Amino acid sequence: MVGSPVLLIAIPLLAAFLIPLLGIFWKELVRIIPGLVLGYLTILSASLYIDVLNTGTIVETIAGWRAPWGINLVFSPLTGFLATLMTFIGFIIWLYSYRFKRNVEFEAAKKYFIFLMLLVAGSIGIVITGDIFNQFVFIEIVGISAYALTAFYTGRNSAEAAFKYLIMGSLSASALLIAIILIYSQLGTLNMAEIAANIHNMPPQYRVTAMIFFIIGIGVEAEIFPLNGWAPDAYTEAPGPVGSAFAGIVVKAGIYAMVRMMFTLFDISGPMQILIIIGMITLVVAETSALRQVQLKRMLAYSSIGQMGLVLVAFGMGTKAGVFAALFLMLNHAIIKPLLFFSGSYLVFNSKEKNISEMSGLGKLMPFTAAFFALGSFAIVGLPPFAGFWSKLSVLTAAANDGLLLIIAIVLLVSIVEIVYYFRVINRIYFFKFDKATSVVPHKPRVNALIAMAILAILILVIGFYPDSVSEILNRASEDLLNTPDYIKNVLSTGQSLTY
Amino acid sequence: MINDKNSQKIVDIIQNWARKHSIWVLAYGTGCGAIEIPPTMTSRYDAERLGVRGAATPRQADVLLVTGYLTTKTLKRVIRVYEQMQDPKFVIGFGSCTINGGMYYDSYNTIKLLDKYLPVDVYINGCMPRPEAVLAGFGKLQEIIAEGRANGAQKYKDNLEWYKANQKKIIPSLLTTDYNW
Amino acid sequence: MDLLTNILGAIATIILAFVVGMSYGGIVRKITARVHNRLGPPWYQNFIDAYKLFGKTTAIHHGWMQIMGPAFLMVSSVVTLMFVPVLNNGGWFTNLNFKGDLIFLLYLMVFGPLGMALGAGQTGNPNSAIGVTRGLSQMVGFEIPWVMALVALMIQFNTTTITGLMDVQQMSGTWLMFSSPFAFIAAVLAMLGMFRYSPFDIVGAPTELASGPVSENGGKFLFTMMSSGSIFSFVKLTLYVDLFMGGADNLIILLIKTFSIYMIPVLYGIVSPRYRTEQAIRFFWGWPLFFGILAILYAAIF
Amino acid sequence: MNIENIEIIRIGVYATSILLILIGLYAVLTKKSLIKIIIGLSIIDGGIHLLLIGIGYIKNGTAPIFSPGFENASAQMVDPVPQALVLTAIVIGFGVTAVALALIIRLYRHHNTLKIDEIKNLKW
Amino acid sequence: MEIIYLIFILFLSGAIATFLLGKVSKRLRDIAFITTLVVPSVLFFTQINIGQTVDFSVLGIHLSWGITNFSYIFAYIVLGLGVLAGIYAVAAMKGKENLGFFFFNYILSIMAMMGILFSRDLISFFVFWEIMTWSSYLMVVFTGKDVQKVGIKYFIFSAIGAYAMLMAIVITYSLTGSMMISNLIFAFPDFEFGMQILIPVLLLIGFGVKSAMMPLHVWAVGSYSHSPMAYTAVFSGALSKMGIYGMIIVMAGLVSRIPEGYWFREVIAWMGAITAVGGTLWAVAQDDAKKMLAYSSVAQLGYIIIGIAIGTPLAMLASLFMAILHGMFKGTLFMAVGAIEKQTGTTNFTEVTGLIRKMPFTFLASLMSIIALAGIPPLGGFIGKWMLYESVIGSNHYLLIIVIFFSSTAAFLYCYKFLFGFFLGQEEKEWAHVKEAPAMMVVPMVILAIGTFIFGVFPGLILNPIDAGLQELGYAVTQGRYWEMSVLFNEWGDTVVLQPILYTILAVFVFFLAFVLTKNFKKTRYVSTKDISSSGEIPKEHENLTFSRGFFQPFLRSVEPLMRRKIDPYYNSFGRGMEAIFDFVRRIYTGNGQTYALYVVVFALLLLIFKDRLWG
Repeated sequence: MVGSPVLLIAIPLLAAFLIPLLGIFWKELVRIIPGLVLGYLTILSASLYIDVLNTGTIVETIAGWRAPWGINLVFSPLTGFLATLMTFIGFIIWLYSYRFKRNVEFEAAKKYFIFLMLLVAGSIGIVITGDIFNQFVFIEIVGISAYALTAFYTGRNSAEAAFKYLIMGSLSASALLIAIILIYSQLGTLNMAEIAANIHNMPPQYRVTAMIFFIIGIGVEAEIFPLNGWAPDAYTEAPGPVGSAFAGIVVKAGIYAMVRMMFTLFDISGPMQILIIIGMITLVVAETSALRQVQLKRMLAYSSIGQMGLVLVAFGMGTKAGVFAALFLMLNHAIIKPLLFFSGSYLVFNSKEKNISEMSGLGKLMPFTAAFFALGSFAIVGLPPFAGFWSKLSVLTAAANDGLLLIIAIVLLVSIVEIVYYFRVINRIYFFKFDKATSVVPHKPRVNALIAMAILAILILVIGFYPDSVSEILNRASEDLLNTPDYIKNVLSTGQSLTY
Repeated sequence: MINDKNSQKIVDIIQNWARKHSIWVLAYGTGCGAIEIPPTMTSRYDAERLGVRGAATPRQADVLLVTGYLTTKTLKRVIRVYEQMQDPKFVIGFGSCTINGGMYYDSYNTIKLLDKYLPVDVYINGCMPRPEAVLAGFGKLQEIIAEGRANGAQKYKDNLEWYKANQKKIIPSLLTTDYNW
Repeated sequence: MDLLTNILGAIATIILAFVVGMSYGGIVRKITARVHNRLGPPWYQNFIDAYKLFGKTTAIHHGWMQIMGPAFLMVSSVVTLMFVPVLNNGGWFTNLNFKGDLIFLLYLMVFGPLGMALGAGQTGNPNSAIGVTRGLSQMVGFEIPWVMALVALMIQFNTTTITGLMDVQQMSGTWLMFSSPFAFIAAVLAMLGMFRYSPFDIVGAPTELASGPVSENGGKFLFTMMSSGSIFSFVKLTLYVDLFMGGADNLIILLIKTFSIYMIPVLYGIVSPRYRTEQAIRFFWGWPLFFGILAILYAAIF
Repeated sequence: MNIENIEIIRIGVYATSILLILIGLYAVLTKKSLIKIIIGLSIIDGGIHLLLIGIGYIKNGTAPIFSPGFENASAQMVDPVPQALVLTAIVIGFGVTAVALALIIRLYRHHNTLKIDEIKNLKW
Repeated sequence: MEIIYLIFILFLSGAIATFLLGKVSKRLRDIAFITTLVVPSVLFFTQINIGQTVDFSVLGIHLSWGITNFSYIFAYIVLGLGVLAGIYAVAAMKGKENLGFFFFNYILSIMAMMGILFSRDLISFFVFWEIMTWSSYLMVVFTGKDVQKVGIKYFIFSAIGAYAMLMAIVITYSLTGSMMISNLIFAFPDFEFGMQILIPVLLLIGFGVKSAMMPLHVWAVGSYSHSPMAYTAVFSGALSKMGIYGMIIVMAGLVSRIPEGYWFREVIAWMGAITAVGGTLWAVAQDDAKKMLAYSSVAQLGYIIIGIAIGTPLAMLASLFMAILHGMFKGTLFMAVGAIEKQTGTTNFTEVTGLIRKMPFTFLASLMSIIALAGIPPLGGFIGKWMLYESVIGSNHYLLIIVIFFSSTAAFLYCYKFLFGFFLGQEEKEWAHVKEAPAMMVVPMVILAIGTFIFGVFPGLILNPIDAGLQELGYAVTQGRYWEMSVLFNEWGDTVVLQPILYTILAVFVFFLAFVLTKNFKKTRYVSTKDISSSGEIPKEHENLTFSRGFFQPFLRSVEPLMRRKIDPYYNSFGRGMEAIFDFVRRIYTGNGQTYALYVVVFALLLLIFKDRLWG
């Protein structure tokens, strides 16, 4: 073992603290340290995850305070999977943004990497913590770093986007706090496992109200429908890698929190109408909004929201197949959307107004970037033999097994809309004439960016051609999510009662 | 073709008989004489009983009926049409104008003597010739066809340069297709 | 020996068709003249014309497709002739009577006009192409009632062969024009177009199109077209007789029947002015179509 | 101390906190000024913090410290967890407010206004 | 290593190799391209046995690949046309940009089609179906013309079809717990009524799109005419047949096994008939050869659909035969158009005339293909049409036969227009420089044209494998009952004996030509098409006398009521309406931060109000 789960949170936090200090000695360290940290985290989480798969869930207690009193970290097949995914995506984002155009200057790079570290730490924290208040804290950490990253560019409207994000984030944090208060006032504990064990003792009115506030509190991060007004703005105005961090890391954490809350905390078994309804509305509204977008990143943002809606629908089925499909979707989305943002932001660089209409003919000038974008689009709309297809297929089979024909139909119809807007962009990139008036001289992506995109692209192809490479992991993860008693047992068994 | 030395006599006779009884007429009706063609062909005089029949295009026609005067403008069309006709082919000059210019004898732009430009087999005199005269003309043509004397086309072929020279005098810009049939 | 008989029989059939077709053509000219109150040419005038055309030189061509055009037409006529039984009960050489059926025949009959159209196209004369388009359009018009009539017969008697339909008439003793009258009416109305007499002579309309598709063809080309046209009209007449009038037991009856049915388009044509193309098409999609539908209903119900 | 009074105090605390939350919401939803919106958010935060404290409140409770001689004090103790939570939440709220104010400065430089209606470059 | 895997690996690696070699050397790329097409084809026809399968599983779903007698029929089309059109493509696309991409997609399409034929389960079927769709889509937009309109339209319709199919697939999976096609067919009669209707409808939408069935055909014309002609040959010839392939499986495997199947058949047959008529009429109206052929393809596919819908053994024979022949002659025609486009730069009938003497072999191939297309004996197209008519008559579809006959007669119009427009008519000075296309383009055309001729006389060569395939679908043996090597029978035993017909035709031809030409041909000389009887007028060199504008105007005027309604505007306005709605929907994101805050509150209130509803 290379370390324990707590390092997953502690190290990036420490790194975030150290980055400006080390930067005094050698400016390049500001860029190198995050890479080392994220690389280490990736290896750490991967090795931990392998252990978990082999031996079983790791529950780590912080400072010797055992559950249910202390804060504990749960590194189970599910959370381990997500944590590994996040660290990996974080590493890829670092690789891509190592010499990202805007943070070549020292100051910018410093800020960027500090907040990126915080973002990753917070997201991992959301996933692996076993304590709802702790989760709240991590959500706030993620929130604050996300506001800061959104406002990273000084010249654009990024402050506006960040401010909207902030308003919604604060409101939802308040709601989350209220939910925590409700639960604590009723059950007197903050430990998820114990809450889960005792949730049925809670009066139903309180339970449902708490759940609603929970949904609102987490919904902002999870981009569910009425709470995702910030998302398009933030995705559009934040730098490309930050967008991919949102899509690949933050949203995943939000969805995880939501699902953990629904499945474990409130122990709802069977289909969850609310998730399905909210997910469907999110999906439909987002995908239809994406159709007429003028800006590429905004389009990607809506697409991202839509995908999250689909994930929620899949989770909402509540069956193992549904959870499997949802996790598969999350995995694919975490791989594909960063690829799209990576390549898309280079396309955006080369247009003056960031509009899709200005990207004509860039495929000739930047063949690799355009090819990666095309690959990503193909994958995300679910064209076989790319990764996205298999997840979409699993969603549909899961839905069909539950007899949700209407949902299948809507999902497929929405997919057509999705195809339309993605293919409009691809057509424009590849088959239109390059126009000097609207596009600036192309910035070719740097080698590190290309490598980052290539890694994601290879992953897409690997999963696409051999989906079984991940199905075992996903199976374990979905079993883990559905198995609430084991979760409770695993967490609570580590703690003996404190004696005074 | 008609005076082909190698061909046998009996075939000639039969062929000439057939030609005599099947006269497909391309009426070049720009002159005033054209008005006499309809009565000739229709019920009253019924030229069809002689085997005379209108042809739509020069490719199918046997007889070029030049009805009346020709001007310098129309001459080249007539020449073109004549040259497009297939052997054996005959020309009937219809009305006085084709013989000597008729009432346009002193006009500056009519062709006075058709025979200088195209080999006329039969002239039908008159201004206008009555349908009876036309029928008589056809009869005469049939007669000389049967006798094998209607060799205008051969004459044209033999004296091509002379004809061409004459035509060139009227129409300097005549586009001569290479005529060899 | 067998082959030789077959070939001789085919040649005899061709000669018969040629002679009868040409004579009919001449007779039609005569009749037309008489209706016009003229004397008209002798009935053998067509032979003279044909012989004269054959004797004319064919000095020019516009390309090999123009030469193939008449060839297509001739092949189509002759081969179609081979498939149509001339007399009942194999009273004449059977040729290829049992080798094809009506649908085959319908398509074979198109072979010639299409080749002819190609030949006409190669000449480059715009009139030819216009004539062809008119002809094809008109064909779409009259083919519908014609096919409806045939389909009515087919479904009524569960056979698609000419010989089969002839046998039906032999056995029942009634002609199909009486047992399925609507089909006969539709077929006869279609026949007006098929023979291209006035008012449906829009293809070669001499005053508009200078004889249309054939306008660049003289001499031997025209001879071929004329003779194959004659054979073709014999084929069509025989087909009508075979299908609707109980066939013929000997040549005399055949001549009488074919001639009498031939008079329908001829006499209708003599007194009619020419239609425009779309008028012609609409004509066929009017009453003939109605009768065709009636025929099919009749056949389907009874 | 009778139970009713405890309940009255408790209800008073709750009511106050809910009132604060509603006031904050009112500010967030209706005031056009960015600053006021942030103030509203802070008021909501305050209300919630009050609520949080309120649920841990015990009349005449002792400080939640185990010390020799008070081994059985846990029944008398004010619940320490909400207080810890509130401390954390206050810190977080402070952080968020700080970020918000920084953003407002940026926005004001950019738009020359503080009206939220006029800061709508990003939409649809 | 299983040969089946090897074939696909060869295709895939060949595609990538071709793409990469294109960056190195053009010659190497061409060689790699041809090799990639030929080697797997040879492997397929020599090494693959019918019934040989490979099994594996993906995501816990059992999948299986293997060829059957039935799919073998289509393999002939795919590989035969694929290789020939590939050879053609090398010459035809010479000098174009981005050829590596073209060849990559080309190979991928061929691979995907083979994959469809190999798939014995619905998932690999769908996967290959989608690969086929997007690779062909990339070809449609390859030329870069109208990509947003035509390309997107194609892809939308393909996606509608594919997703309808996917829905059927997942429903099937949930009902049977298996993805095998055979299981679906086996279990289908036991499904509940709703599913018995829904699954075939969804599948037929999917296949109907690819086979351009009437309400779903609107993509076809633009796509066929916009993709490079070398690919359109495959697109129209082979790719559309995949829709037919699937449709046959649905009609024969599913629909015929339920009592409501009769209505399905009728509806599909009539849709096919409408497709045929509409396609034909619109083809007549076109002035552009590509569009004309595209509409013609739609019409021809209509016939094939009719045959499938009728579903008697004879009709199935007819459909499959027509499918193969359509691949051959339409492939040839598209190739010919491509050759003309390459040599002249345009495909408009009103611009190009009189190429017959310049491109005689192209003309010959086109002529034979057109004769086959028109269904005139003795070429292959006739066999299919004959069988189709006989089956339609034999199955008592009285009105249908009229409709079909109408469209097939009207087809002569555009057939003639094609030949006349390009090859006949006045020989213009503008095209005097035109030369015959390179041999690599001509040879595939001529081979295919000769093929139509051979199959027209010996249909048994094709009907044999078709018969084997049909037996697999549960039909009785048709050999001897409906056909022999060169004899056809209909339901009532009437025959068409093809060989003597051919011999007669040849004999008459030879005799006639000898008769007419030997004596005089040498005296006959060629004159230019300017030397025509034009009322004595001498046409100038630059005067274009060809009649090519408003070619069939009288006809079109008389069928104008039929053509007044076009379906495209409805789709367009529907699309615009949807876009407007979507545009309206996205206004919910007002951009005002306060509104978003309001949404949070409203959402909370809504959840609180409806909490009982939501949690029961």
